[in-house]
Amino acid sequence: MSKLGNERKNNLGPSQLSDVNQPLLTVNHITVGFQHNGNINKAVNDVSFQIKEGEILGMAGESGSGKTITALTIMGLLSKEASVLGGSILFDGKDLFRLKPEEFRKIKGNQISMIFQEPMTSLNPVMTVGYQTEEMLLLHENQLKQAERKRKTLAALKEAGLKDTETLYYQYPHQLSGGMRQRVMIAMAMICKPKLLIADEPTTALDVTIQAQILGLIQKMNQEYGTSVLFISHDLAVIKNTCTRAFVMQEGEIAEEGTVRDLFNGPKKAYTKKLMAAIPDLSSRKTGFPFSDPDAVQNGQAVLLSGKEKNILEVRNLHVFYEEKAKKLFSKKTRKQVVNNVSLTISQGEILGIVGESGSGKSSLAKAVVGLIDSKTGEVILNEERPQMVFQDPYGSLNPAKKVGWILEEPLKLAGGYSQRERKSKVLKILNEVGLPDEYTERYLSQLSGGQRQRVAIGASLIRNSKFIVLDEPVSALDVTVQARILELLKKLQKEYDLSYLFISHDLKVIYQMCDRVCVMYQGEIVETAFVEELFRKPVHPYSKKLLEAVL
Amino acid sequence: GDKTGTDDEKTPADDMSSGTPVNGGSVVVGISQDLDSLDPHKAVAAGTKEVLFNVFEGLYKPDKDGNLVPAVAESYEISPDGKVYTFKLRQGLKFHNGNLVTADDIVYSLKRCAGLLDTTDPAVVVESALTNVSEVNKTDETTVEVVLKEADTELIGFLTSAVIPENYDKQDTAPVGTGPFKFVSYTPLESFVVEKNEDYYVAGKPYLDKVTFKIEPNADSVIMELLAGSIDIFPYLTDAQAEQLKDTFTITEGHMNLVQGLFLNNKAEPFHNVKVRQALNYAIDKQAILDLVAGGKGTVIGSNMFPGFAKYYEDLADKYPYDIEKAKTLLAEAGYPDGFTFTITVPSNYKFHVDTAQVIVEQLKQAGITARIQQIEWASWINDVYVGRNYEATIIGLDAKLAARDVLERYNSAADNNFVNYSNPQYDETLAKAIEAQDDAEKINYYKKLQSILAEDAAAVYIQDPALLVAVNPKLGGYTFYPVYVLDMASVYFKAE
Amino acid sequence: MNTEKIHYNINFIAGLIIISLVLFFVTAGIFYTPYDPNEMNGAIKNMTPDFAHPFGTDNFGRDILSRVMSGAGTTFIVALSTVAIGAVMGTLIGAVTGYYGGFIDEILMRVNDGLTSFPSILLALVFVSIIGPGKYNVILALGIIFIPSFARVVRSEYITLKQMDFVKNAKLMGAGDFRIMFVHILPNTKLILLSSVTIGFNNAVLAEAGMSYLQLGVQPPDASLGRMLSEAQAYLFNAPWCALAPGLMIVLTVLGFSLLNER
Amino acid sequence: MKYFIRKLSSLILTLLLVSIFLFISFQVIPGDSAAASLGTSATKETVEALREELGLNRNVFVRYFSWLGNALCGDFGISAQYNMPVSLLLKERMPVTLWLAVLSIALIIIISIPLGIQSAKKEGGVSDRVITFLTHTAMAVPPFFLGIIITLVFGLILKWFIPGRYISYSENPGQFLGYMIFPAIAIAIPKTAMTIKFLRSSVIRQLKLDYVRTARSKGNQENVILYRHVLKNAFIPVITFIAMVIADVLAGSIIIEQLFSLPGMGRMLVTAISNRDFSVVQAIVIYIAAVVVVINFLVDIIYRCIDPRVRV
Ligand SMILES: Nc1ncnc2c1ncn2[C@@H]1O[C@H](COP(=O)(O)OP(=O)(O)OP(=O)(O)O)[C@@H](O)[C@H]1O
Ligand SMILES: Nc1ncnc2c1ncn2[C@@H]1O[C@H](COP(=O)(O)OP(=O)(O)OP(=O)(O)O)[C@@H](O)[C@H]1O
Ligand SMILES: [Mg+2]
Ligand SMILES: [Mg+2]
Repeated sequence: MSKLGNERKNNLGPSQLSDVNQPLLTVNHITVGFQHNGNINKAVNDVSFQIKEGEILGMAGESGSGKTITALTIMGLLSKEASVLGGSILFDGKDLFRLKPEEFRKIKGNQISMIFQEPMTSLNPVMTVGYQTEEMLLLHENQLKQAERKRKTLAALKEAGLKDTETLYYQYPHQLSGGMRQRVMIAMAMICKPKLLIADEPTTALDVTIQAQILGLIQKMNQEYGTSVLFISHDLAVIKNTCTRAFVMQEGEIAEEGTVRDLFNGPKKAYTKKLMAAIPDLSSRKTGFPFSDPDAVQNGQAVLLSGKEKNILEVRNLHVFYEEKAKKLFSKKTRKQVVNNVSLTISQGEILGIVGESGSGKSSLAKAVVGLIDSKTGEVILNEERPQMVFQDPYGSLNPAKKVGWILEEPLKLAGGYSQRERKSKVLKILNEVGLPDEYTERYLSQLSGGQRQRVAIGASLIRNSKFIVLDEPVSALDVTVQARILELLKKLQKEYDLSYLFISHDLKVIYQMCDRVCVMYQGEIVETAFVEELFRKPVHPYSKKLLEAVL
Repeated sequence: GDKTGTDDEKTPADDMSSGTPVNGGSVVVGISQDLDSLDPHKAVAAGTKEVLFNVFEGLYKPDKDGNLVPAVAESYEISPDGKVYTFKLRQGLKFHNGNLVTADDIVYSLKRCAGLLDTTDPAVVVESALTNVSEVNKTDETTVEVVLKEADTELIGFLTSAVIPENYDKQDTAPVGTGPFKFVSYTPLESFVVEKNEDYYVAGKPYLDKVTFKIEPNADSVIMELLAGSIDIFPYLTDAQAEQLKDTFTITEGHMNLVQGLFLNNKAEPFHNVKVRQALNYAIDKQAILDLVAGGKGTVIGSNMFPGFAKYYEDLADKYPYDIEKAKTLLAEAGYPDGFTFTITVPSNYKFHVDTAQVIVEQLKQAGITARIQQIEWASWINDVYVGRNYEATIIGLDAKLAARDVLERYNSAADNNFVNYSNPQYDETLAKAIEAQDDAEKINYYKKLQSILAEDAAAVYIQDPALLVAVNPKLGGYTFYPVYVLDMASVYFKAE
Repeated sequence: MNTEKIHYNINFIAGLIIISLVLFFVTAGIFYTPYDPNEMNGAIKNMTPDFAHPFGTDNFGRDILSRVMSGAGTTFIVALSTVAIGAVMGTLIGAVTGYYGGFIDEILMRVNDGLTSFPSILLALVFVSIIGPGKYNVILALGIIFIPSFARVVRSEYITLKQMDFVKNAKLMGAGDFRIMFVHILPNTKLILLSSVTIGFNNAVLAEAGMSYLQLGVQPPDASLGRMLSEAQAYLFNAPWCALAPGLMIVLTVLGFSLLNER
Repeated sequence: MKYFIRKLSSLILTLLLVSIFLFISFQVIPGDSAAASLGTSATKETVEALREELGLNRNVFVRYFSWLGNALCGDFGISAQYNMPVSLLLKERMPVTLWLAVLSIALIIIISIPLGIQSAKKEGGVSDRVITFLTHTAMAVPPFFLGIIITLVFGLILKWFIPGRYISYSENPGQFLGYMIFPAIAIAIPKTAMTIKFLRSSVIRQLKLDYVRTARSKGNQENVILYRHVLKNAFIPVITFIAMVIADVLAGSIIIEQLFSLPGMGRMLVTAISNRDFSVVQAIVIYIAAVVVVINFLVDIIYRCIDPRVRV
């Protein structure tokens, strides 16, 4: 990793609000660039901020605006391709760029730790979850006895909202759902009670109830141990609830900063205003907020559906199970049922939402529906030969050895019937529609931000106009502006081509905005299916109630 | 198994015999081939026979001058008609197992070699000369009589075959003989170990207590081991190796007693044409071959006889001097004015022959002849070339017993081992006369004539009798060259300090 | 900071230079050699390198430089085609077995095992017996001998990679098995495959020398690097330079190639 | 258990296949043990007689099945050349090859892992450059050169061992191993170079993955990351490679055994092939095939252990 931040500017950060608390972290004019065909793209440009002890600082911003890169720069974890072009970072009075690697290493994990944005790929695939978490203790609290370590690990996992931690301890990342992995990351980052926690989109894969629990946990740590937090999120509502101060990034620079209240009430910069305006609101649906307008349900929605005769998908009594590999060689494999007797239908042109607890089997259901899981029983009748799917983990589901352009072109090649020119122009079109510039065709996935990857995945699934698309948390990593744009695009295409979606999201606002009907999943079963308005107004199952309460 | 020889006029052992012999000590001798059988009657590889020479003896055995001297027998007589050989046994001779050698043992041994036993073991190699034996009789306890079908005065050269105890069936795992050394152990791929036979009838011999023949197929590791002192004696050094060892070892030079030649299939196009064969002889510069592959060592020959066999040797080395123009003329006469193309099949395990082939290919280019080299595995060579006679040309070295007949008989048109497919009625006739001849001078005359016929007919391109370079630990003395292919350890001794 | 990038460039450029030199050398060897590579001269046997013979002469007085120039071409053709056969067939087999698993895997892998355990000498003998001797059938024989190792390595890659979500995604997009195996997965094995190819190239050069002893391949007096190297073995002490030029050539080529493909 | 039985039956199938193929090969190649053992004293008649005696003239199927029948009873027949039961002959070669293999494999693993990792860790750095150059050179050096150089340096110059000396295991196990170490080095060097190269590529690929970043964020030492986190992942393709190497050395290194005058299986095999000593060849090849199959079977199991995602 390259360090070059020696030229210190004289003013110590832009923060005007200097109160009694000492700054724990001071970021001074850092600039980070990537070399691209000879010229340098600055992903982070002259960014400065401070985090005081015991403060939770929010960082919001457009997808691709440099949030993750900033965080990684603080952690000293930039990839080789990145180079720090200037600036300095002071942590606890120490200049991180000038620290010896060994000293810096000792700080990592112990004093500063980070929750990475992409939990799916950030865990070691060949190590048990338990070990990976416990490793933190091994490294930084090695006075602990083994039993004690395990106890602490299990406790931390539990605190992060994970259940059955005793089993979990011996499981491998691939056996976990997206949200579970994210919580493992969280547990891992918090277990040593660091002075500074950098949380990069820590709740993207979590349903509202657990999200609330995690946010509570962060706040608790903040209060009990004085942990400072750099809280990166595209979810402004979360930032509003969690942070006192926040800043907004745009194109690598800080667009605006201030107290949360100021930002939300009186955004000054145009971009911030746009951001605030784009917050999807349960009321943004045609007839306003359902809770205040009970009649809205009647309003054509039911009619629209009842008339539908043609089903694009019919699932009957679907069971999905995983073979758990035996711990010992040659001993019997065990089966774990994760989707239990699920039946549902989606009619042509319908968007069916699935919400549910993290780990309840949503992704498994989705994969089973499109035929990616063999170990299932029951019936799946799908009237589309080529269903498409946006995987919950966009990074893992796209070919790392290929460039974005190729990835987007591939579905067209497979569909056939397009000339090379047509393909190229379609690729550029969809790329623009998901909000990425043309030159991204030449990038590898590893050179994109989390949100950008997600958009590529969406683009790839949309490009061949499949009649049925499964979208597994498609916008979880997107900031509101981009999210709005994507949702609009999805809607537009759905209308234009009469597409059907199976739309999985933990974000009820998005669900509300997008879906016609919603299934609520809980522990592998669909506990409730209802028209979206109906559900929001009058949830029946206790879990549904809990979910909706958490939003309000 | 392509080496052996004759007698050796240069007596290179002179410097070796200096120093006073001391009794005792053990010596490691490197040999390059594993033994093919411990049963002396089954062994065919020359490399095996040279080792077994130390363990077994025949009725007679060769000495270093190429004479046959009494061994198990004390003396013999040939009947005037040349059909009955009568042997007198050496008294009190014992086998290694302590038993006395009886006339029965001898009858058994001879019958076994001649294929006259009631139950024959097909693995026993029957010498073609011995098929002439019609019966072997015990006259009394110390006399044995060999009766022939036809007169043959040279048979004694073939009666060097080992004498072994009658009805002893472990010959191929625990051989028992009468030689100067007793068998101790044999480990395949590793070694053959013998120890001193205390009862040996020659007084004072052998000197050494123990000899280990170490099987060492890799020429490069041999050098290492010689330099490290793990091997005391190693024959068949290459010229380059000898050069390298000359400071630390005594390098002695003898003859391999081989006829190395480019053998041509006389029945194959275009070699059925004598002019082509002669052309080849003119087109190959034998001295140049010696220079290039053997550092100039070795003796150029012109027919199928090695100079070491001086009595019968006819010097024909200058028969075909190197002369490209002549070669070209002959080729044109034969109808190949633009030359032709042929393949030389060489056994790949003999680097010496492969190297020779390389030089020949280059030389033949001058005469417009294109030769290609095809290396072939030894077993395939035996099968395809030697037995199958399915080849155009090959390079090999031919060895022979201590009998001129053995050397020349393979050109008899009916001979089993006439792998060159040579056929000349005049030759056959002359050979028959040679064998029958009672008078030595007459015999020699015929044999010399045979050589001339071969040379005239250019049955093959006879190249050389290669030099035999032996590295001997300077502490040792008595290493003796034989005109046949043997490694006589009985004469080797440690010199007194 | 940017030093890494410069390093890659240096590697690449160095590789390029080396390979160009080698190729130039080989191509030049087709049209011109300072001496006739097979011409013998007893007067200059085993001469140390000097102006007239920059790499010395061998035990037949042949110019080593000329022999390397003419031999390198043969060696490259043999080694490259051998590796090509091994890599292509091996990748094919490895991909199919790794990707499908099950019965096909079991059968093909056992055949593979059989082939691995079969002594190459014997295989070579069988080859000559069946297709007869010929200069380039060594390529076929060696190629076949090289298949199992490639197949094994590729298979292991496929076993891991086929589990990945991107493969599942490709399936959804309608990519056929063949396309998934060779268009989607294969590029991800690039790094490992390239290592195998480099290693294979090396082995092929040396194996070719071994094969020419067994009636297969280039027969003397024609030169090939492997042959020269193994012939030099006998003169390692007297004339070590005999090994130098062919050895250097092999090392340079392999080094050049792997520098080239290092990014 | 079912898995085990399946693997066992496929092992047997492989051995059967190999033995049939070998048998056919011996039909195809020129020469047989009769001609080979008679050498230049062979004539058509003597060869015929010996063939008859050795049973080489019997019907092909009869011969194969009688061999098979005996082999199934553990009797691999008598060596045509050595006139000894094959099993006895091989029993003495086995420890040589086995120990040679064990030593060289140990060397390969001990050397290649740290060097491969070191080289990948400092990709493009000086140590990487040096290691890369050395590995490529080592790979390009033919084994016999290495053998000669090792003998020269350690045997003749340093006198750490006496070239050509071989002390059998039964004689003195300690000295036996002492003499084995040098040939083992000669075998190990090129293979180590290959393993390094392989491991390096694999580690470099892994180092680009996100989980490494996570491991760094925890404050792991770079070496710990490499050995604890990366190695296991990176080893997946390398294990296959090492398995091939192991099978290779267990089959006996012909050249090295010859150079160091070790009476091992490799040398035996070559000799037996050139003598057309069918039963010996058959036994050795069956042994090699069994080794290969078993090792590959173990590799599959190791995959399962290392990579939890893999279902083999
Ligand atoms: N290896 C790379 N090479 C080139 N550009 C890169 C690389 N990594 C990231 N970038 C670019 O840097 C910019 C900032 O990326 P970063 O990951 O910080 O975005 P982000 O703000 O975290 O976005 P998101 O909310 O989508 O995660 C993006 O435009 C991205 O394309
Ligand atoms: N490959 C697997 N092997 C074993 N168990 C698995 C595997 N994949 C998922 N599971 C288990 O199946 C259950 C459901 O997982 P799934 O990924 O379907 O959840 P989800 O509803 O998508 O959750 P999230 O919202 O967190 O993504 C979880 O308990 C998980 O541990
Ligand atoms: Mg990000
Ligand atoms: Mg999920």
